[in-house]
Amino acid sequence: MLNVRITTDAIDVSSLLRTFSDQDDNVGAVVTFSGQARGGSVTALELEHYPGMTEERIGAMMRSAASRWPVCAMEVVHRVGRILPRETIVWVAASSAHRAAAFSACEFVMDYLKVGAPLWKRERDTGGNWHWVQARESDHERRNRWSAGVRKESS
Amino acid sequence: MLNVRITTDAIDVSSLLRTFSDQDDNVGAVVTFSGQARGGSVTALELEHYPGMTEERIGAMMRSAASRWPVCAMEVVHRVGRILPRETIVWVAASSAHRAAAFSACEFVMDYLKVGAPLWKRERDTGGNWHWVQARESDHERRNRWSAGVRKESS
Amino acid sequence: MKIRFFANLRELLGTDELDFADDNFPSTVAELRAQLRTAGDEEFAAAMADPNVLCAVNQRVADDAVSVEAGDEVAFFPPMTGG
Amino acid sequence: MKIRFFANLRELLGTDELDFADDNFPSTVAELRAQLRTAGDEEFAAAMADPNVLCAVNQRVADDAVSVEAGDEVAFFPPMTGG
Repeated sequence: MLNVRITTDAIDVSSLLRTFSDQDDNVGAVVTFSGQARGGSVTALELEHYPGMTEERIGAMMRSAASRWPVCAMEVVHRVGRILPRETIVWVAASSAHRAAAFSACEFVMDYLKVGAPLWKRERDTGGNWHWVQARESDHERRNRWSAGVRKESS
Repeated sequence: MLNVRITTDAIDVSSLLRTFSDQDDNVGAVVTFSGQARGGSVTALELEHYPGMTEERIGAMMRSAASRWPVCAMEVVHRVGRILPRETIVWVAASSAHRAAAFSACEFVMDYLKVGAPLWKRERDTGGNWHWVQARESDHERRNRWSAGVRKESS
Repeated sequence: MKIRFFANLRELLGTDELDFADDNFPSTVAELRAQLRTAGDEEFAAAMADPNVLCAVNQRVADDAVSVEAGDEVAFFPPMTGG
Repeated sequence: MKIRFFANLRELLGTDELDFADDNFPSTVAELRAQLRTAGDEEFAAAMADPNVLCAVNQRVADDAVSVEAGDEVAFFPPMTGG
């Protein structure tokens, strides 16, 4: 079961994990990722997306993960709109009989989502000015690991 | 902050995630792993451990992870005693500024825990008989990936 | 036919979509890119000239050679920065 | 001095620890392994003879060459299967 949702509401990871973990007897491993807004020099984020295409692209990433590893279920919830420090931006969960598949599928979807889902982020600085976040080369490198056959250990 | 706990009580992953995610402004990524008992031919598990050494060994694994990747916090909760299908056996959480470190630290600790923490598992079959679970070579291979410098992609 | 814009392109253009006469089609992504530079001010033209700007045709990222027909859903946007 | 046993070794021995006279020490992990085979029945002896059985001295896994003194905390157990 693959599920994707884009929402302007706050994401409650605790509640999502409760629901996601309540599955069939074959699940032996659940891996989750939550990305949250950091504070410091950034006082707020604003996320914009391409409705329809975002869900379609993330769905395709999950199907690709499910074809590579034997996952039982996957879920992605991505928030858009105004997001404050400590609030959750994105949630990715993957379950499987064994941990290797769950870890790989979760990280794979997250790495693809960062560079391949039509979402754009801008940050508000302490002076109240907004700046578009630039795509990072390192995110492309992480995505490309998955097609190289060998995953270099991250340092 | 590194935290380890061995418990005979049921593990509520939802509640653990709520507490773990409530951290400082520097956290941008939280990765969690929950291992749960599968059903089918196994009707119950029983986990035995070496009190003191278990906590010490898992603590050492978390310190090792924290020295390899810039994690903000890590937590391991491992249940012992009788465990029924769908119940959680182990919880591992790692937070960091960025996702690469959180994913690696969480998976590293889980891979080491499987083969290097003094815990032993037996399973009850549908006939009511108990069998000690044998260590799996694949778990040792997964652990050894981390010392090889290159992490092979799991298939 | 409408063409959609996201993020800094939307902001610079002051709107999230442009009406583009159907007799501009069939065309290619490359031709649309060139034509659209004059749709806004100089800053918008400069942004559109950035080779990193992506085009999606019918919600799939499409390179410059892809052909575009009237009725297709077309959008331009900068590199994606979700998650 | 007490020696602890876990999992199938504990079960086969019928107890989770054995009192071992202090004048058996100093010794080595290898010597203890050999001596302990006679502490239980034949099934226990066979289990102890398995080279995969691990020994921990003061809560650290120790190979056969490690020396053991009276007062050390010593335990034997099969390969670990947590998680």
